[in-house]
Amino acid sequence: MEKQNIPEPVPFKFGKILKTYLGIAAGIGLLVLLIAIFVQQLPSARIWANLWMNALMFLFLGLGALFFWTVNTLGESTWQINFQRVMESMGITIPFAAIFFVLAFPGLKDIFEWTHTGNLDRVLQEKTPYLNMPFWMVRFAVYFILWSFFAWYLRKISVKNDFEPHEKYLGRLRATSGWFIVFFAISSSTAAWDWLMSIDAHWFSTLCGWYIFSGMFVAAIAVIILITIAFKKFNILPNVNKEHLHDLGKYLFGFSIFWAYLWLSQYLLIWYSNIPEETVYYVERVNNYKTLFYMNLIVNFVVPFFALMTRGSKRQPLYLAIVSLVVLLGHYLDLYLAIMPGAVGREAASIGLLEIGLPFFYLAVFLTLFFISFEKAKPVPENHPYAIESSSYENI
Amino acid sequence: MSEENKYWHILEEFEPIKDERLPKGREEVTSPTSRRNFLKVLGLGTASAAFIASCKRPAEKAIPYFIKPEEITPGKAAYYASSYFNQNEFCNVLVKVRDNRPIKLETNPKSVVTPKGTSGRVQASVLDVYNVNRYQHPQKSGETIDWETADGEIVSQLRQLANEGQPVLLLTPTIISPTTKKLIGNFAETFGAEWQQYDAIPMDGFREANQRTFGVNALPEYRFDKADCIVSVGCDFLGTWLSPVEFSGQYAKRRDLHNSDSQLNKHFQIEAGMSLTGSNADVRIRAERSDYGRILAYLYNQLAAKKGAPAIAVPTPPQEITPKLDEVLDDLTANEGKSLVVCGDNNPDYQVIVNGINQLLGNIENTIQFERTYNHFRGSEKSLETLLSSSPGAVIIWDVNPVYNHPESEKIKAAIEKAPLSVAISALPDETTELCQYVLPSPGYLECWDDAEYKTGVVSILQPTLHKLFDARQAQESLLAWMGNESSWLDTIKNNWASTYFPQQNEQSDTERFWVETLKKGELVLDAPSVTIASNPDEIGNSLNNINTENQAEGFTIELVENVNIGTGHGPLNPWLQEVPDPVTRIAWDNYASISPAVARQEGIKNGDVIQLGNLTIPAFVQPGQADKTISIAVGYGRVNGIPEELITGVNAFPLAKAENGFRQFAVSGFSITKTGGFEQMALVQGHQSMEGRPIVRESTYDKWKEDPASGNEMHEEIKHHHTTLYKEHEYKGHKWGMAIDLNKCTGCSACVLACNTENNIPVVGKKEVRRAHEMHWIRIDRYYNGDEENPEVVRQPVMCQHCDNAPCENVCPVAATNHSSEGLNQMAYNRCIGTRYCNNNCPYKVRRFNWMDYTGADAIPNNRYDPANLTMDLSRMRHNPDVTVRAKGVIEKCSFCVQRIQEKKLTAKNEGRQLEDGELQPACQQACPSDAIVFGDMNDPNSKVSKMMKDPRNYHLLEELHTLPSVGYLSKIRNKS
Amino acid sequence: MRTIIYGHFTDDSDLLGAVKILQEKGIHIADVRTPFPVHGLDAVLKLRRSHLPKVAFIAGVIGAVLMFSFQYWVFTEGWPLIFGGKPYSSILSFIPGTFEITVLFAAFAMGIAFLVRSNLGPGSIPDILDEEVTNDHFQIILSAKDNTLSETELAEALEATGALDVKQVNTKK
Amino acid sequence: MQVSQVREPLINGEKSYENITADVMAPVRAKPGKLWFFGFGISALVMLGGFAAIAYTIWFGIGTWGVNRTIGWGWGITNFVWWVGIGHAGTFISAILLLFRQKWRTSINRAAEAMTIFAVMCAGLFPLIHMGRLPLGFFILPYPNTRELWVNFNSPLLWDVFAITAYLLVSLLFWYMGLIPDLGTIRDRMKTLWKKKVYNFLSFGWKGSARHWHRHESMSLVLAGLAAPLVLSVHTIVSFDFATSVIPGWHTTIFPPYFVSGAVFSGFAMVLTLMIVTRRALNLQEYITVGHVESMNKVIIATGSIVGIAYITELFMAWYSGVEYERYAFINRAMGPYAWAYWIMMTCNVISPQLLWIKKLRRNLTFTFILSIFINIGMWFERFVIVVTSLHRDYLPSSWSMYKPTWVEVAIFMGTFGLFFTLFFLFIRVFPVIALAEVKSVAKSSARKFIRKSSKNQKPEKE
Repeated sequence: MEKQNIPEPVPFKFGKILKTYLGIAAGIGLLVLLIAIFVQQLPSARIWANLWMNALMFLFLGLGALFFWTVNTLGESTWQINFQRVMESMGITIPFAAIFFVLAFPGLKDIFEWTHTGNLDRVLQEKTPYLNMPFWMVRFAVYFILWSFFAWYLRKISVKNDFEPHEKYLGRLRATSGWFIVFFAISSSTAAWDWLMSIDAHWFSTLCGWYIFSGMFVAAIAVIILITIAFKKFNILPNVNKEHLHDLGKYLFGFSIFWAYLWLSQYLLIWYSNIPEETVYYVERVNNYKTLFYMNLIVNFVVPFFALMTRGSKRQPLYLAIVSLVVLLGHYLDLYLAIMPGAVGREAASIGLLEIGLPFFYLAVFLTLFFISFEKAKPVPENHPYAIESSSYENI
Repeated sequence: MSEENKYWHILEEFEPIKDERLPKGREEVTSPTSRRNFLKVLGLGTASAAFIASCKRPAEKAIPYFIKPEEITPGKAAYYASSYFNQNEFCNVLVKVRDNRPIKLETNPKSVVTPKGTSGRVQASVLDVYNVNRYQHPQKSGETIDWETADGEIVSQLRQLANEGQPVLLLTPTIISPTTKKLIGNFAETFGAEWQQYDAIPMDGFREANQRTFGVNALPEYRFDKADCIVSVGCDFLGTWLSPVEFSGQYAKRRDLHNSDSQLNKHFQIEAGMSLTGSNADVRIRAERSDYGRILAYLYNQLAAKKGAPAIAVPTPPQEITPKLDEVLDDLTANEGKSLVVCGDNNPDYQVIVNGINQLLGNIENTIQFERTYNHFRGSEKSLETLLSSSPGAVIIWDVNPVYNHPESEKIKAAIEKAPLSVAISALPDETTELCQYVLPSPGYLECWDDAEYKTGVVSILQPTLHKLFDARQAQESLLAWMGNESSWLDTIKNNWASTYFPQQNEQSDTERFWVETLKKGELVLDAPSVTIASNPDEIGNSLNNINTENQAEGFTIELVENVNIGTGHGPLNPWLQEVPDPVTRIAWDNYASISPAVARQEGIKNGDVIQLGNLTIPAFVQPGQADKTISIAVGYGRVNGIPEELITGVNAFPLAKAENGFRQFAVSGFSITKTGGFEQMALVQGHQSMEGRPIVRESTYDKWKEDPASGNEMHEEIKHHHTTLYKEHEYKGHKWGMAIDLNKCTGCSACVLACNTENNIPVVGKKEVRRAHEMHWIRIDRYYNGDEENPEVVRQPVMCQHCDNAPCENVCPVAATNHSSEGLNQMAYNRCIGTRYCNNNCPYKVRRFNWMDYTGADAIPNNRYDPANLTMDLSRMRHNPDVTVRAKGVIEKCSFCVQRIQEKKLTAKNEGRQLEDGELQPACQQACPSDAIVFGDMNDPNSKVSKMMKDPRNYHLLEELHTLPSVGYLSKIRNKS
Repeated sequence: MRTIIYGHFTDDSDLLGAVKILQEKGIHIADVRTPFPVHGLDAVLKLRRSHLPKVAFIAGVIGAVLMFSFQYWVFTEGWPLIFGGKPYSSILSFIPGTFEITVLFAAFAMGIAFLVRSNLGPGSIPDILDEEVTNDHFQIILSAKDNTLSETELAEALEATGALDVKQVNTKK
Repeated sequence: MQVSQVREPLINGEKSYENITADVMAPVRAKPGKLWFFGFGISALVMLGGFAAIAYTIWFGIGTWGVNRTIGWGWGITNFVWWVGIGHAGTFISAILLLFRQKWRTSINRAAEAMTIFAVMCAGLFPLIHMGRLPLGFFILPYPNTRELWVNFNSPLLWDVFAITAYLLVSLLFWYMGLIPDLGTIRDRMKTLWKKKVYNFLSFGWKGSARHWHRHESMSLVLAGLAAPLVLSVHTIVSFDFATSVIPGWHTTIFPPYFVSGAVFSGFAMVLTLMIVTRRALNLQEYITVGHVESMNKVIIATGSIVGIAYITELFMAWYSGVEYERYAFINRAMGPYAWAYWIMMTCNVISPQLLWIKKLRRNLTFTFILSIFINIGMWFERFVIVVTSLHRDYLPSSWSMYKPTWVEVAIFMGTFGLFFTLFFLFIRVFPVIALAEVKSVAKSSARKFIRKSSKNQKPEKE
């Protein structure tokens, strides 16, 4: 086993420089948005769709991280403890995602065909019991209230254990995680139907929910990796060693494959029986978004698959970081493909300044919130009964 | 197609072959029971036909040609014009002969009587020739004897009886052969014999009525094609009445809506039991069987009132139907001279009134014509008087089975047994032949010379297409022999023609030529005789009185009906006919008592519960649209003699019939239902009656259609509009075969099903298997009910493989046994199939059929054959179409669009260096369809009929929303109702 | 003709300790035999990472290429048939087959490589010095040939580490 | 590596390496008892009965089954899918749990893998015998032939051929590679020479050399890495059999992942059924502890709930799709003539596993045992519902029909149980039921009390 001499941890300060950087990034984002509205005068649908897309991405990172943490807790795995706080703080951003969604509400009519009550065809008529504004709003509220609650409460228990250590907290942590997973298992699918599948209102696919989830999970892992590596670099998390990176790498690798597996399952089945009511979704994308459609598969599957196959690759911080970044962008693209063709249509939708610039704003906000929350607690949970295991294990 | 048919013209070739043509001392090729070898070595032809006649196990021995008869081109079919006649079924046909074995009957397009299509029975009749149960030798009380002795003994006894002055009775079915009639005449003279014609279901009431009203004892010609308004009171003219094939054709002409100005007829059916015709009616009025008389009287009186003719008050029919009857009257009066009223009841009084109505409407000479009257149905109640009353010395029973199908069965038995001499001339054993001392085997009609005058002035010839298989002899030949007449039967016919018909025509100058030409055409049309119609209105008065005095029926009325395929008892001998489900009830292999849902509910009866009616025990079947007080039962079942165990099904209902003032009645009142507690699962092939509101059969009304031809079919366009695909469809250059089916024309007669059976060697699986949903038919006729079960509307849809371009079945076959041809056919490679049945599961239309067991004997494993109907015996195998593989156990099969025919015609066209003409090649189903509902052709040819129909706004594809892109199109059904 | 000195321990941590000591003394260890993979032993013995994964990868790639190109050839060159209107080269349909064959190749290539490399296999007769090695003995084997020290010195050294019943044997090869 | 004190031990009682060897090998050493012969005899008989029924089918044709023109697949394919599903636990446990570093797998993976292999063998029978023409079954292999006729690579059934074969072979490899060292152990414990020879042959001459262990470990890891996606792929492809079609109730995109989790669900249930009995019979209670059972139960809740969610998703989408055929298919499932099957499935698969949220029940062996059987009944009915209920009322009401099995089908199904248990009975007599080496390697860290036999004057330095 490689012996590393562990340097003294540097306490994390959310300092000036960092703030200014983030400020600039946010500024760029907003600027781009303003340009898009007033200078380029892009069609409103595209603007709203972009806000919608970024809100979703924002949410995905927090929610994915929360899921990652809870599921590991339940699995009694312990290797994640050394960077658990990263996930905790990411989870904290969930409630703020709600705000971004609300900001995009005025554009719902542009994004969702089914909102055009009055002129709906037979199929959409029949869907109204589920696809109607009031109910949709209720669901929206429920998702966010519960998710936020869990994120906040889990974090609370975890931090609490630092000060007044007690085994009961571990028990409570597990129990709460359990309840979260139960709710998440349902809400992740239904939310995906509400916010993504119903954009192409006629289309339906039972797998859609799980597919979206897998993408979200991979994206979140990518971000966890990036932050963790950064913190390791600055000795904020000195206890994170190659083994942790290796495992995180495995996760990225494995779930990129899992994502590809679901992608294939959905596409192959629809392609195979070629029934119009289903193919309509893919026909739109294969014909009018050809490059992006295949790009999506390359960036999100081919790249991580070959890049992370070898042992060494997962143990090289910089290398791993780069791959994670690529995959992160990949899933942004995946989201783009899920939203734009339905919401904006072929002519208006394209990747322009807006699509590239706007995310900076959201990213900046995300990180700010993250840092603020991370600063508040110890970088590594203390007195975690399993802590010892996390620092002393290795991959064969 | 008629162009390529090589008709028969050198008569000598059918003379029995001389022995020296049989090669001597040749090694015998014994074949295992494999059909293939059998065909290979059995160049059969006349040579081995003779051989078979002489040996017990026909196919075991065979001989290659020594001298090849020049009319035989191995592997090439020859077609011979001939005719089929059986009770109410007459068809001019072309007999398809391969290697001198008739294997299929096809329409004779040159015929004037039946230019389009045949009936199912005609299609199936080819199987009768190869029936293994046929008598093979003359018999005396069970002992085989030779013809000489038989003739000797019979003649001597006949002479003796003649001298003793004891009556000799010759009992035959209705004879429509002019020559035979003459012959029988001579015979009767020679032996002082009495000749009686007997019909199982006589129509003497009709003749009587026409006698009374018009002064002609005749069955007139009904012109359904000329009628804009048809009113049928319990008359199944599309299924079983008088001349169904002919009528179906006429009827279909008026259901054709190919262009906007085409006129749709309006068809009212007033009936108790749901008949084939009733299920096709635009408006079906549900009425009790016992009310027919009143209904007719009501119609007449109302009309009379309008016309100021004398009317006689008669108790009116029930309140609930009178308003509907008034509707009928409006339509009738609106179409005077262009309407037609018919009634199926044999009661002369009813018929008189029908005549009266038609007279009032001025339909006589328009839709009812007396020039070319029908010559069949000569039988009457009197047919058996001699037999029953004055015990005859000798009875010669020729091809009739009164013991089975006459209510007085017991008396007849006694009479026959009492007679000093009883001779039966019959091909197959039946209840009557059992009783006769002498049984003289007669050959099937495909082995006979004969002529037929079905309709006055239209004479056709029957010619043999196969040498007599057994030691059989035509009845006519026997008569000749007994009269000591040396001349052959063929010569007799030829002479008769030379003397009778040759003078009546002026196309041919030479008698021989005349004969040959007629043979080629198969039919000779003479100028129609002119008839003068009398009119005696007081007859109507009498009939009305009779109906007036008719006493009200109490209890349940049982009406005996004829099943479209089974007929009067010939069907049960033919497994093909047995296996075809009834077009209305979709039940095969059985007869049953149809009761109305209401009655079923109150009596607590479910399908298959056995009930007791008088002394008849029979399973009940709940029939939507059945009149409450009427129970319908099909006759023709319960045959026992000469039938293999498995084929003996159903109950004989004939004994219920009874004579009323001299006319046989098939509706009898005064019954009550009692449950026996027994249950019999019937072979019901369609369990579910409703379409579940799915757009499977699309329909609309005539008025709507006139505004928008696409009415009822709007979704076709919508689906086209939503059509998307992830990969572009393949292009089919050259031919692209397609089929269009006009649901407005299809009557559901099932002729296509039987034609398909014959053409494609489809096995018969028997009652047990059909019950287990193992039936093998490649084409089925789905039937759905709409509306209330009291009196639902019926829609039908023939479904066969849709030959989808995006066929779900092809994708999933692991061994590539089924795939798409370059001409758009969904093809099956039987030899490649390993029977995973995956294709079958994946077929949305469920048209694929699996060989669950070794039905055909083509399986490699020994002793596992499942063949209830003995159709895998060597003799029965002679019917097989050599162009179609016989499928082995464990193989999937399905409609192939008759690919063998496609290939054949393509080849012919190629050899003749020309393009295939549209309509030149017809799959068996289209070929046999009497109402021209099925059209097949090349969809790549914009002018072909099929591509025109595909463009018709009524056209749609079954389950088109699945994007399977079928090659079969359906034209929506248009009802003529308000 | 060579001499072999061996002794055993009854606990893995003892073994690890002993190995370290011996290595410090610069004694070359011929072989170590244990009932189960002792954690960290390979690190101490400085065993190179095995090449088996590479074998698997290469075999897998070969399998993938073969299977895919075979299917492609069959549907486009071998005998192009129309199935349910699908294009002749229906790539998606080839994926499952290709995947399975890839895994099959990879797994078996590696399995076989393992056996060959460690010359294990049906019928191979091992040189077993102590049957308890597969039970609870952790055995160290020294060979006089590749050590400068004499047999006795080696034996003593081994004894010193706490090895139990240290023995010497002469074997051919 | 160190293990936190909080963790529940994986091995109860006081154990030394020697004890472990002795305990695990006991059944192989001892003479089989009456009970064993009884069990073995019964299963062998049932198996023969099944084979007779198969012969009957092949001779007289599929017509001897209850399937018909509408329902082309009945019990045959239902059983196939069911058995394949069961065959997923073993490799899942030893591959995926290895990757996830779940140590508790060590005491059950060996038996589970064996079970996997036997189950897959049983499964493999059905696609073969449900063929109409088994003698020509070899057509499905793409062998070179003079007619240059190949197979249809579009067909999921063909994918199955590859998937099942690959899965069976790789599982065998994985299983056997793991067995080699333990077979070595047995060899060295055997007294009689011929047994020694046999086990040496089987153990490929294993001698426990550090180098071999080193390679063995890295191979096992990569094998696990390969097997993990393989496990997913197998049931995914089985699900394709249905999902690629156009039949409502068959064609739905969620099938692949949902079938996989269903498979693991039923597989774990079957492992539990067997383990709870086996640990008693071979008294291995100290190695297969209540803790193990609990961990497995956790997996069962997880997978069971995923399956449940999938059911509901299907149901919802059927309505949401607005396609009348889809909707009818699901209404018919819940209310049609086969509703009883649907509700059995729902109770056994979705409702009953939820009881495991209660820790008491999770750790209660009797309850677990009963539940595990219920689950497998439920999973069988799931496949029945998918195969039969979807087919019997599809698009055209005219060809709707019903299905019920004949004695032949029942006999064949029973026969596969016979086969399965016959093999299992043999297995527990000749091979160690628990992975010796693997258990030993975690013994120190995870045994309740580890007896450390010290070598002389050697005080070990703690890691």
